[in-house]
Amino acid sequence: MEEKLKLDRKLVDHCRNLAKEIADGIQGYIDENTTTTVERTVVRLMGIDGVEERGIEVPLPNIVVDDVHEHGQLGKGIAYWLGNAMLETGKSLQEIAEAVAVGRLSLVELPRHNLAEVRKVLEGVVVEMVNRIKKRREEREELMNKYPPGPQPWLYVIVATGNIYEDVVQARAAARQGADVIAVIRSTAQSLLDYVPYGPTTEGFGGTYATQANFRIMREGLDEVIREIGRYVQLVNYASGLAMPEITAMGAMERLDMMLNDAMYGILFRDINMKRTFIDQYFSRMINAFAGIIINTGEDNYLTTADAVEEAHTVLASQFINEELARRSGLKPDQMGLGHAFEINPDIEDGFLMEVAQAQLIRQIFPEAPLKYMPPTKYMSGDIFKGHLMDGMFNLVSIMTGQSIQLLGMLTEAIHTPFLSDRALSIENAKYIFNNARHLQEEIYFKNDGRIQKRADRVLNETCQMLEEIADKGLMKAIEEGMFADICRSIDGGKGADGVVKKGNDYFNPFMEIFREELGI
Amino acid sequence: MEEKLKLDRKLVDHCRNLAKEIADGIQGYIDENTTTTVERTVVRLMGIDGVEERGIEVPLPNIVVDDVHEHGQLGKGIAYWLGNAMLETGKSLQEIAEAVAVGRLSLVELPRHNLAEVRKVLEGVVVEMVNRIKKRREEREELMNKYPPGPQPWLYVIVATGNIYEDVVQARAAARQGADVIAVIRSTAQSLLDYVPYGPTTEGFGGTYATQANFRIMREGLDEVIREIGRYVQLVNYASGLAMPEITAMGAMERLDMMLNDAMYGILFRDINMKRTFIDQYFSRMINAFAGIIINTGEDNYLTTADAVEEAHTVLASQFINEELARRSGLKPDQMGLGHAFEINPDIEDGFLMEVAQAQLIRQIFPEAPLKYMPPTKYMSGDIFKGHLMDGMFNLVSIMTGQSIQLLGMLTEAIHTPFLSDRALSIENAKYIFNNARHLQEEIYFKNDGRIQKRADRVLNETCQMLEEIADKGLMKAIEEGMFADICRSIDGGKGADGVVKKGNDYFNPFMEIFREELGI
Amino acid sequence: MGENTMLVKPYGDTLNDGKVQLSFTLPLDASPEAREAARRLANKMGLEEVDVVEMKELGEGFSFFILYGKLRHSVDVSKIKVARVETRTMSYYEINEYIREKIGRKVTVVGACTGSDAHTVGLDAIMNMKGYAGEYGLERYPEINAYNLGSQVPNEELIKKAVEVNADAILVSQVVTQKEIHIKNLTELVELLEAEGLRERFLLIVGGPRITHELALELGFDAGFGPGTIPPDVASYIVQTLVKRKMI
Amino acid sequence: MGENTMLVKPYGDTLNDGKVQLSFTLPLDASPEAREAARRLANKMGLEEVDVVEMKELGEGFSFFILYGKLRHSVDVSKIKVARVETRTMSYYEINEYIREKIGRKVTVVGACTGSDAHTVGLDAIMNMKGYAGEYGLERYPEINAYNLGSQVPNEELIKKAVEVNADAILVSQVVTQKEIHIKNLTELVELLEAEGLRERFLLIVGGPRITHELALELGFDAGFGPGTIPPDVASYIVQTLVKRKMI
Ligand code: B12
Ligand code: B12
Ligand SMILES: Cc1ncc(COP(=O)(O)O)c(C=O)c1O
Ligand SMILES: Cc1ncc(COP(=O)(O)O)c(C=O)c1O
Repeated sequence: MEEKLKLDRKLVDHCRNLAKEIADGIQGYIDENTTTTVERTVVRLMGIDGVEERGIEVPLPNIVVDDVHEHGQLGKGIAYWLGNAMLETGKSLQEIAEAVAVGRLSLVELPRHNLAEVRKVLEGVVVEMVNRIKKRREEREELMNKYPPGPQPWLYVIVATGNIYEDVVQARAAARQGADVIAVIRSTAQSLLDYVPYGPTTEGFGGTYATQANFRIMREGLDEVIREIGRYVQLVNYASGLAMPEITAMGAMERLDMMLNDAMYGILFRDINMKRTFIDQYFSRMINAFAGIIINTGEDNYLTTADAVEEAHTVLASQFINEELARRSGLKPDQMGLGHAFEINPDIEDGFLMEVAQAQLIRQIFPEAPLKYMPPTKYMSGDIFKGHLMDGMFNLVSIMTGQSIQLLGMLTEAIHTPFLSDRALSIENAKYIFNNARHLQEEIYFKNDGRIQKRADRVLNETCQMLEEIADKGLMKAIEEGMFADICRSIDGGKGADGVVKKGNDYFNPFMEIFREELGI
Repeated sequence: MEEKLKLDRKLVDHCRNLAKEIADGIQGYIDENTTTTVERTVVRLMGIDGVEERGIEVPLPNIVVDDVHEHGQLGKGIAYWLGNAMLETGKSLQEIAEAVAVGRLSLVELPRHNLAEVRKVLEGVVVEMVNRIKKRREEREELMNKYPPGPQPWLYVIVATGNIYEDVVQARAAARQGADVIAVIRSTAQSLLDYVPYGPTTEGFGGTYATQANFRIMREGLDEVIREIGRYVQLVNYASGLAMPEITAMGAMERLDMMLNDAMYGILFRDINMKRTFIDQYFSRMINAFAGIIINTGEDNYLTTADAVEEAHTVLASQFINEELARRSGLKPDQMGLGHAFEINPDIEDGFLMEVAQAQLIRQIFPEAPLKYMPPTKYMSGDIFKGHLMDGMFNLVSIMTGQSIQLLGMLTEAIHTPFLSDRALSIENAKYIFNNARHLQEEIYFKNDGRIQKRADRVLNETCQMLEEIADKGLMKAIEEGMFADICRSIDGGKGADGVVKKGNDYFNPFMEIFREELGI
Repeated sequence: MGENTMLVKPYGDTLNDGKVQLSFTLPLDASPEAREAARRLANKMGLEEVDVVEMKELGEGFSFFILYGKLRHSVDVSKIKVARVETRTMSYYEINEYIREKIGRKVTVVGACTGSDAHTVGLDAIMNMKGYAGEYGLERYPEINAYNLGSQVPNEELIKKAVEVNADAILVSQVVTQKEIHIKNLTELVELLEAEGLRERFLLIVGGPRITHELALELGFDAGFGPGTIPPDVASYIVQTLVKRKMI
Repeated sequence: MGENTMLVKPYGDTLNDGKVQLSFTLPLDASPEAREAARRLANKMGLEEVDVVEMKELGEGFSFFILYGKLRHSVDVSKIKVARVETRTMSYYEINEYIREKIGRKVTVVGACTGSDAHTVGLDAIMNMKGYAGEYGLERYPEINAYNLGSQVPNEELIKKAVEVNADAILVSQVVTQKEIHIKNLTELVELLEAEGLRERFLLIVGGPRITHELALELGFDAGFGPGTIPPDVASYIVQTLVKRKMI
């Protein structure tokens, strides 16, 4: 890739160093704590699944973890308690969980074996899951070899009917129309649920619940079409919210290909406690790293509340931080789908130039990242004709600047979640623009010291300043002060704070150990 | 303007020289002949107007000219006969014409005075008209000073209801929406009429008849809005076809601002005799030159029958010829609205790059011309959403390459002549793109020896070859062989051949004399 | 039809030509029969001379259609009366002056995005310091006490706060309208207020991209504000109505 | 409703949700009343839960509206039978072979854009040497004599030529459809042929962007071809039908 913007490389390096400093500022915290959802993830990775009817359906992982948490004993890690119960009862983990669910067993009440024994008894289960995830990864590689994905920018569309079976129909149709990536949007409320719903679901609201069964149903539906059309179609879901790493684990088991997994989205946009979120994202992203899943970050969201011209640097600053945190979880650059967006007011003179500047800037700074470029949303209106055109300009900027993952804009963005035909028109839009301007990127240069270069320089400079300020005061303080997306969140406020648990000296998490090892962290 | 394409300037000069050679090849013919419509134009310029009911309404200029033509005496020029009649009868020209119309007078039967006397008696009438046209020109300049037109590319839209009163409503609405230029499309059949209809008309087909009354009604309707919105809005009509110079004269009298006035369109697309057309365009364009009217040429039409990738050079070749012929009529470069079009199949890879190449090529070769850029039409379909997007890409190429007059594409191009709302959406489209990418042209460069430059070079080379071939065989022969638009027309075929008249040695046309003098031809 | 009847029809390029564009998807593979089905549906809608200008296969047994036709129906606009917010929008300075002169005390407003709605941008546009479209938000008004409770606020909590701070007006924002959830949320709020005998105590105002004043009245609110609303529209309505209704 | 009834409705994102998009202009200034007029018109069309998502003032007393709604109507597709050209499209080589074998003489066709229509591209696509979409045009077929009369040919002249060259088939192209002019032109051609007792002598074929086979039959033609037609579609139809009808 040619460097079309004459960026000050020293500034870029400086930003990366600042991001390291910033990450260091929270790393200690991450290392010292675990959370209820991290432990539930361990339970799931051990193969425990299912629900117990208690008025509402409560997932076994919640029951098992709560059983220990209520006794203040989660600091040892749930793995210890489960292994201990195996040693003690001789039963399978699933049987143990079911026994806990019906109240026939309480894990902390059993006699305690030492960690070495526990480690030993769990070995088989752990290796089995690690192999299962590896196998999914290989499966993906094989399928991608056999049915190569389309060229980048990949056409990424969402389905959001609320009903998994209806979603499958829409997703398959989209795949046939040319979509490369399908994201199943979640029901509005799900990110605030401190558990993962169970089984196939048909009644989501503005989206469909992320459940393991739904993942499987959609994966199968798409795999069938992949074979017919000879092109691999990637599947995406959302792992932000209170159950972040659990959902990631489910995705790893069911061969999802991408996962929304930002380090700060839940804090800012769902008012989830920040400590909780930082801890959760660390483990969650480790799973994604190991499973070969691309993460999508959510910086685009900043521009739905903040102004895209004034606050462009906050996106870049956050990307540097997200990159550094992802790196610490073992994610490789080619798994970092850093998010940004085309959200400048369409009525601004030369707004198109500024969008080009921003997209090119980010492309150059993260040359290996599969950047995820988000469409205009805020300035979309009931005028679907103008909207379709804005989406076209967005597509053009993408092909001009070499973006990787193109979340397609919908002409009806301001009206409803996408109809089947809206999606088809969007796919047609992107295919037309991408093909018709395929090599435009190679053909054009930007004027030295022109509007585009100056704009990019300015954003980079402001990013640097912002990162300096954050490094200075610490990330948590920065969020408290509303430095991202104009949103303030207090350090101890937000949902899920009570799920944060201080690790004991003897904390045990066999998966984290293996992933760390395999990923070379 | 920067020269972004590294064109071989010698080739360009060579093309211009070839165009001169080609024009020389037909100039003798033009100089030696006149036509019935040229003479009718003289009649009109002398202030004669009106119709005589003869089953259908026959315009007085036709009656007067036919009266002389039937006697084989048109070679002296109708002006002579009219002046002679004035001297002889002492009546006004209008009275004379009316007398001829009712058969009370035959011009050729009157005793003949000498040319000096005739010239003298006509002087007043001629000067009056020349001043009237000058005044129109000044009026335009004043209005444009007071109500400055919008920035280029100008938004040019058509109205085509068939009813002048309905057209006015649509035109005024378009002006308010932001249109800079309004063209009133003519009824399908008009170009084949060997006269100009009379009075306000309400029943055109796919367009509204060009009549002097209609011109006036529309001009007044627009002038009113101009004062309200504080922006000058230009008015356009069509002067191709059998009555070409007459319509031009009417336009000059009614302060039209642009006139479709191609040198070859009628030949190719309306099967009008080529000699007739070459003679007519010479005088017609002289009037436009004098009246300060911008002409629009019709090379865009070639690409509705021929392929825009293969035949791009025919457009450029024709532009060189049109330019040279226009120059000979006294048109200044800033009056030469040379036409070209965005007609490449949208499904071609890198088609956008080729469109950029072509538009930039033409911009560089004709730096002073108010280029008229025509929208996609051939590949527009019932898919109005894709069509709107194609129109957007067309607008983008225009602002990227500095085009001057933008005939806006309509999303319903493949369906019907524009609805009020179609036009509004088109204007919105252009305003958005032009503003949002306002200075893109200044910001980008094309790669040396890249796809864009190579494409432009190739088109220029092919143009040169084509012009060489035409210079070699003569323009008329070239047209016979179908070198333009894949259409063959024989030298003596086509409509209106019988209207060509050999000038006598004593041919007299006072307007041509004055225009030549004033224009320095 | 009365004397003042004024029938209007859609307009393409000639008065009363009735021209309408429509598009929809049918659960049918593309075929001449599917095209005919689309045409017949348009006929049922009252369209004549229907042109199915586009039929596009979408896969999985669906096809998309674009149609044009001439509508038979017309509507009598002389019969249409739509309620609108009648107050005159004053400027920031005028409003504060008006409060000082005619109310003589600060005006208190409480706002929230209620239910599961987390779209705060619209409400913030009206309430936040920095305001919207070049106009300050209510928080900035020296004579207004503004409390913005943010997103996903349960109706109960909103009412509690309004009582607590003795609010003059309650401002509700509703953006998500899927499955008519906004109607449900808004109706619930009115019912709760009525049940507690509090309805008359507050000016009850709702806003959002699909809200009209008409709809607001129907649901039992005092006023509704749609797209394009700026803070002074709302402030002017509040202060003038407080005075008019003698709620001061 | 019979046993085989198959009712379909428009589809947005859920079966039978009836979702439809429409747009039109009304001769009204933008106002809440105009918006309501748009909504009522949509109601008359059978739409429920109508959302007027856009109202844009166009000037001179007009406004443009974009709407979404749920259609009440459905259509029974089991009842729809549409005539189609039933012949199998053969290749260039097959067709020439078929003529040599089954007809044993050259086939003659005459084509024209009739009336005031000057759009020759469609007819040329079918007839010209160089053809269309990678397929040779009829002029190229060794076993076909093709005469392309070009644009704006009066019906009388077309018939004269067809008689003169003893044509097997007449090909008419009609692109302009404003004020239903194509219907007028096509009807006139059939009437002229019938008046002269020539109707049965030729296969009568029409094509154009708004032509369907169904419409062609209605107008008294033998076949109609719409957008996307390629030369072998037409040639196959002609030769197979000549054989079937024993017109050889
Ligand atoms: C920004 C945005 C978001 C942001 C919200 C950030 C935030 N803090 O607000 C984020 C990314 C978080 C988000 C999330 C979701 N969103 Co959202 N979002 C939008 C978007 C792009 C813009 C909305 C906006 O900010 N408009 C700008 C403001 C200024 O306009 P406004 O709200 O109309 O406000 C004006 C007036 O209406 C009025 N007004 C508004 N409120 C009030 C109140 C009072 C009292 C008054 C007087 C006036 C007033 O004044 C304002 C100024 O003029 C729209 C699409 C669009 N372009 O409209 C989708 C949209 C609203 N979202 C939608 C959906 C479905 C969601 C999700 C449910 C998706 C999901 N499954 O996860 C989530 C969950 C959110 C939730 N729980 O509510 C849908 C709603 C569909 C529908 N009709 O029901 C939309 C239309 C997008 C779509 N096509 O799918 N979203
Ligand atoms: C090219 C074109 C022109 C060219 C024509 C050049 C030429 N020699 O043909 C020029 C620039 C001269 C022109 C002029 C006009 N045009 Co024109 N033109 C078009 C355009 C852009 C493309 C048509 C085309 O070539 N399509 C490509 C061919 C391959 O497609 P097709 O015709 O559908 O043909 C296929 C099938 O239908 C079928 N088929 C067609 N004919 C036949 C015949 C047989 C026997 C068979 C078997 C099959 C068959 O097979 C073909 C191949 O698949 C259309 C807009 C559009 N995008 O459709 C407007 C359009 C058709 N024109 C239109 C108009 C109004 C005019 C004018 C009247 C405008 C004016 N007032 O001056 C003039 C006058 C023309 C006249 N007297 O008829 C309107 C018609 C509106 C309507 N529905 O009535 C259109 C739709 C544009 C618009 N929105 O206003 N036009
Ligand atoms: C990074 C990220 N995570 C998650 C979501 C989805 O929101 P929720 O977590 O509320 O389902 C988004 C929204 O676009 C996002 O950008
Ligand atoms: C140069 C030129 N003259 C005239 C016309 C209009 O056609 P007609 O002369 O048939 O009205 C066109 C059509 O676009 C044109 O390009």
